[in-house]
Amino acid sequence: MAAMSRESLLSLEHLSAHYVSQQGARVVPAVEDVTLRLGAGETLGIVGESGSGKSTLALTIMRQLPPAARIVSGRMMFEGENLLDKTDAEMRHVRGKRIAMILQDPMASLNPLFSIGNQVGEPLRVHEGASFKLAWKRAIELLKSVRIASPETRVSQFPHEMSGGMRQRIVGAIGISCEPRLLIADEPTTSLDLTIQAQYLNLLGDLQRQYGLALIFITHNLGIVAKMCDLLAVMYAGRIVEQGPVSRIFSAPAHPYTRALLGSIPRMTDNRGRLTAIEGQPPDLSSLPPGCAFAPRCPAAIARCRREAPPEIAIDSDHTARCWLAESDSEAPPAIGARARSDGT
Amino acid sequence: MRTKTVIRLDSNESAGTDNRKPSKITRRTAMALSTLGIVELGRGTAMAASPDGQLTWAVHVSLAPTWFDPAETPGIITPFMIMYAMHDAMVKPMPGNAAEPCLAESWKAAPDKLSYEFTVRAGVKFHNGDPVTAEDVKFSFERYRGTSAAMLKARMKAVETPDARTVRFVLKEPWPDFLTFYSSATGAGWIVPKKYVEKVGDEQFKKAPVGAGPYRFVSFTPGVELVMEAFDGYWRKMPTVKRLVFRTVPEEGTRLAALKRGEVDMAYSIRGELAEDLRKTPGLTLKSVVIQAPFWLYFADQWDPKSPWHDQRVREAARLAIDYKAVSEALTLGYSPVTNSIIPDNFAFYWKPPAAVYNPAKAKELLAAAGHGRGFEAGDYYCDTSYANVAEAVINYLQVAGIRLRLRPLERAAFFSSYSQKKLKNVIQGASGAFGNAATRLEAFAVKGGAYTYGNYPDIDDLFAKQASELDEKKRTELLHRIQQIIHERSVYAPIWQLAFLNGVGKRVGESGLGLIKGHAYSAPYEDVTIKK
Amino acid sequence: MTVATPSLARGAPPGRFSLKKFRDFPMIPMLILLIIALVAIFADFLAPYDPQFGSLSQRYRPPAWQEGGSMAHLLGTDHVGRDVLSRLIFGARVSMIVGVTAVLVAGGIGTLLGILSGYLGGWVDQVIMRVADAWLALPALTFAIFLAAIVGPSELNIIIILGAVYWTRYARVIRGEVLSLKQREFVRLAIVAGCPKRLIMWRHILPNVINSAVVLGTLMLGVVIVTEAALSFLGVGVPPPKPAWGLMMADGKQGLMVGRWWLTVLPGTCIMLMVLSANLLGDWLRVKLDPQLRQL
Amino acid sequence: MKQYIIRRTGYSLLSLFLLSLTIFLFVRVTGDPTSLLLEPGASLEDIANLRRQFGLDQPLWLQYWLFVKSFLTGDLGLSFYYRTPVLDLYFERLPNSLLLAAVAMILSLVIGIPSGVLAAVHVGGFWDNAGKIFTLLGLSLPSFFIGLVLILIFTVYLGWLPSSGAGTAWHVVMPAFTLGWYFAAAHMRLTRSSMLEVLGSEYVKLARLKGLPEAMVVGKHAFKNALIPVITLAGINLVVMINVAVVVETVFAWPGIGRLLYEGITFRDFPIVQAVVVLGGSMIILVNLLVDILYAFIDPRIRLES
Repeated sequence: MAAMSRESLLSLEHLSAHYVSQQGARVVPAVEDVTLRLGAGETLGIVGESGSGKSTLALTIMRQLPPAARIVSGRMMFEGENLLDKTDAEMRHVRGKRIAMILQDPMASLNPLFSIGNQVGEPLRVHEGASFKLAWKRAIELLKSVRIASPETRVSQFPHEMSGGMRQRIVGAIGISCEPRLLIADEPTTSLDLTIQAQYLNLLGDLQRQYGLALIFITHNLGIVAKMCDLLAVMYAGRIVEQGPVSRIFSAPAHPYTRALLGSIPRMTDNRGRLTAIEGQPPDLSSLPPGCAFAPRCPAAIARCRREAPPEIAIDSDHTARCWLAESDSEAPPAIGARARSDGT
Repeated sequence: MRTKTVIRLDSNESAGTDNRKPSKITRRTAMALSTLGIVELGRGTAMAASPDGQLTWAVHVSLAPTWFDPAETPGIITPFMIMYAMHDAMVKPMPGNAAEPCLAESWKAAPDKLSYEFTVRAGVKFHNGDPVTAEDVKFSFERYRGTSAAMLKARMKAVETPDARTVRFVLKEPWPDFLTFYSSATGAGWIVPKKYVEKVGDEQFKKAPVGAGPYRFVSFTPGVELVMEAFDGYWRKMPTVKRLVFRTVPEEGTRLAALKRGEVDMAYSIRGELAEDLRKTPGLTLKSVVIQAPFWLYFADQWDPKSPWHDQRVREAARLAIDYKAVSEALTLGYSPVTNSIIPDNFAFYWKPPAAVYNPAKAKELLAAAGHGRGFEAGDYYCDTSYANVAEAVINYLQVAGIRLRLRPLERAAFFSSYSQKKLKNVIQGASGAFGNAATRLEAFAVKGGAYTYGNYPDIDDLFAKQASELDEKKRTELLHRIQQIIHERSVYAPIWQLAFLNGVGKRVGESGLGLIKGHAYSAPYEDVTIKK
Repeated sequence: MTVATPSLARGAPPGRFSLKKFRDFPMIPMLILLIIALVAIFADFLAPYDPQFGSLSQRYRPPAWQEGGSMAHLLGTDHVGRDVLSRLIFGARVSMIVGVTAVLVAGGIGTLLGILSGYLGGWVDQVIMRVADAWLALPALTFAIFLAAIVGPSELNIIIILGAVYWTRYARVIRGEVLSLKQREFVRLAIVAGCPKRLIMWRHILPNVINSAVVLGTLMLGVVIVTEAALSFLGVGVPPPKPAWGLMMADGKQGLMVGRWWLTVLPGTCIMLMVLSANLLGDWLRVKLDPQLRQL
Repeated sequence: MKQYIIRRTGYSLLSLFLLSLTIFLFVRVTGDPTSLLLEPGASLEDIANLRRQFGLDQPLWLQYWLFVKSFLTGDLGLSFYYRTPVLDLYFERLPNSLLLAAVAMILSLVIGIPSGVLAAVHVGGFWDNAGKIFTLLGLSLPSFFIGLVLILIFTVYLGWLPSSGAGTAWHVVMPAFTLGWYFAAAHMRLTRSSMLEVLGSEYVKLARLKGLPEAMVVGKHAFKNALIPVITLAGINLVVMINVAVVVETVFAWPGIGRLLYEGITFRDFPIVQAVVVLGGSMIILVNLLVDILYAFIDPRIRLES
């Protein structure tokens, strides 16, 4: 499972993206100093609470941040090219063709005014210059590959005529239409019900194998991570606080935050599972405390945590954590997990 | 009054449309001269030139096709704007003469005043070439259904046509006002061609009217414009302007702008500030016409003993408190004469009251004497919204004197229906431009049962009843003068002014025709209107 | 002014990073409205003259800084010699009262009928919406003249007219809102729980549409005041000599041609400032309270 | 869809009935036409005569019945003021009104929609602010003021454009601009806000993530969606134009329906008022119907509704 390829498809180095108010008075570090590597065909899960910067990170990779946000530093290597060096026009040809992204709300992701075929075939027409007719034909095939029944009729229908699960699969079809190397899925299953969710995850897995895709999963749901991912990155307050192979982290989480998360894994029966099991509120990104952002909520925090923000500390060759406690290896107080569990129902 | 420069059209070189037969012209000219005996003879022959050019009026109201048919003349002045062009009357007000023979060559009343005999002018033709005959006169009278039609017909025993040029109106009993009604207060004396009307019917007649006036109908677009062309067979004289165009432009400022740019040659009703601007603009002239529309304050509560207005001193104080001249100066550049009467000064039986006085000190004295030394709440002041500016000025003066009124402007329709339904109270700012004479006005506004009379004085009613049956002109005049005097003395009304209608005249216009006929608001007679050469 | 990325800001749960903090409160518009309101309240103390009376001898004085003007009449005088400044000051009161009350009337009727129509549906909905249609077809002016004729001209009359003319806009917008609210869970829950209709409308629906009504109200304020001016132009607005900005413009319109600009430009500026401020505030409120609200 | 249209039409007829009854009663309660067609001081006899001519001496219910009957037979009677068939007057003015409304509407959309899109794409930028100022000027200046200023500039000072009337293309310019400005503002505002909302939507985000060129994102995905409320508003605004047009038509002496109505009201010309309002109402209903159908055409969600 955790077979890391030496060749990395995507590698982010010290990437930071900030929201800047118009006067430049206030800066919100939505993504701060993120370093990540992802090999071809691998699956990375990114987890974190709402507002931890997961989605911003995804949009940063797509270079599709809202106007108020800027990428302030770092490098973003994709297939050997620094995406940050690309012009907007060049970047446009990466989007949708080499890196595709699926948004979380399938109901809202499809334009209500255009037929399914039109929307599924659109990337092909734009990126590969396919004719409308050809794109239409290809759209039918794509619908078939995402297991939509009777794609020939569905293709000329409109989004409102589809169920939620179908729409999500159509969004998936759009994502893979140009056979990208990397697919980013931003909470792709939150709005689906359980059975559909499972089907959809299987579908994504199949597609990944079929097309050799690398996948980035952004989710709240650690269950999904366990099922789908090779690698895991845990985000908190814009930073990756811990990353490494899923199995490693699940068995030996190094960061108190990760531990708390694991302690509050929602059962698969709870499809709404939000990670709310940790005491206190997520921090206000525009006024972060000087030290570790998690320190105010951290049951194991020491004085140093409040003074100094910890760097990424290597625990293993491919397992890092931003925690001073991780320096002295894993001597995490077991109480945390237990306590979080008792709170988290 | 002004017949001087009417015929300034010796333009033989006028745009080569001279295809007239000289004989015809001479005959017509001769006719005109023989009957009128005015206009310079020598110049008359120079009229051989054909009418030329076009004059355009910017009119403040929408023209209605009913105005093309004299039979439907409502009792308002505006239709006469068109009728003077398209039609002609047996007798009508003309420059210098309130009852000038037109289609009638002459008339005479029988000694018993029970019949009037008119002689139709010889050789007069309608626009379609038919001659004007006694039959047409009779037909027009009988067909007439406008204002006062019922009364006219009720008093008429018969209309006889002994021959083609003679019409005799036989009355049931003597009626001193017959000629007033026949000549100016109604459209009954305006003649339409019987044959044509009978042929085409009333509806079609309004669409393509034919008359005996100086201009014939060309085209009409409701709400937009009316075009007329000179009628070369007009008996009085050949019109000098080929085309007349009347364009409706409701907004005052726009009319002035159109005049300034030369889109129109005359603009009706340019008031107040715009009139000042007009006066200052080189090339444009301001032409004021005093019309038969006096304005007044009516003290509706004067018959209510509990009202402060019951006290004659209070009413008099109100009259003294207003500086009418200043109001006229402010709103009509002083052109509206302060006549101090509710009867137009051009009406028959008009009594000239003493000049109005502005004496605020005296007004205060009177009020103090009446027990209102510190002023009083005088109630509401009703007016037609379109004349709220007059009201604002007047109310200011009354306020200074201590008579505190609340202005209640009502939209025109609502104002007049409430006024006549006697729903208003306290003080009413009224006005009327109705045709008639002093007697007809008094009947409506001062005598018991009048449409706009809120209360009555028995002595006035008595006098009025007497004059109605008085055949002797002189005695009747006396009686009517007496009534007007009483009204003045009791301060039944506080007359404000007699409205001046201010108009703009552009540089191309020679004779505008404005003010030629006393009391008439619009350009007339049109055959006298000229373009400057 | 705003770093608007509605997609991120909308529906953000508390505590989540939010762009709302970047949206500056529209200080200047608020200040202008506040000043107008204060002027309206304290008009009696501020105005140097009686706004309804003047002297013909003082008419058409230009503003003080122009040739012929004097400090006695800082902003000049009008056609009957009334002090323009005083009229503007009292005009603030009249315009404010007329504007705000008319908006409240329209808002009140419209919101009520909108809720009834949207929530009850069925024949109630049909009747209300058909009446609204018929109403829409009856031009405001027609209505204004008729009402002026029935009730007699007064500010109250204008308020009724404007309220009666504009309620349909509220009704439509609010009805739409209610229709979508009806599908929301808390309403469904209340229905399932057997909550009486009246209570649901009062407790659950009304509080949720009030935002839209408020936003619409700020935007309508300008429309109402400009409509008042149009009515005055046609002679059926606020009756003279009461000072209202719209009436002042209509009264002074002829002055434009003869260089008496202050008679129209000054009240026009007041109207503009008020409309501008109300709209900016409305825009801000709209984004703040209810980004879904698009109508008008 | 067919059923939907039929039902919609049925309800519309109900509105029409309500409207006709309202206007019929209103116009009668508020004034007497005879008092306006005769000078004050006219004899009672003349007034009675005129009332008889107009049929005002009949009982109200009979008058209403005659009005409805005449409406159904397509003969709307004679105007009191013009004594001309009302229908003739109406159709004489209608082309002018439609011309003015059409030019003004096109002007307002041509100005309003692109500037709204521009403002939405550059929120807070120059175009947005320029648009806002433009918007608010159009919204906050009474149209008679704009009209007179235009006349002052273009007729009196420059002498370029005719002050008033109809006939040539030049005549349409000032009235259409005056009328169009107000609506350009409204359309710009709505385009802007609706565009902003659509630009923030998930499907636009997805369209961007698909790597579509910005022009296509804005022009295809956002614009078409943002247009729906604008079209709805434009439909309603066509109606509102009749109201505002009264002032514009008065200032520019434009011979349209608005002025016909205004004059009809001021003269209490019952047949004209009734005809204009009811015919106008029918037109509004037709427009609303067309808008609904157009809406259903653009937005496939509605097609399935019925």
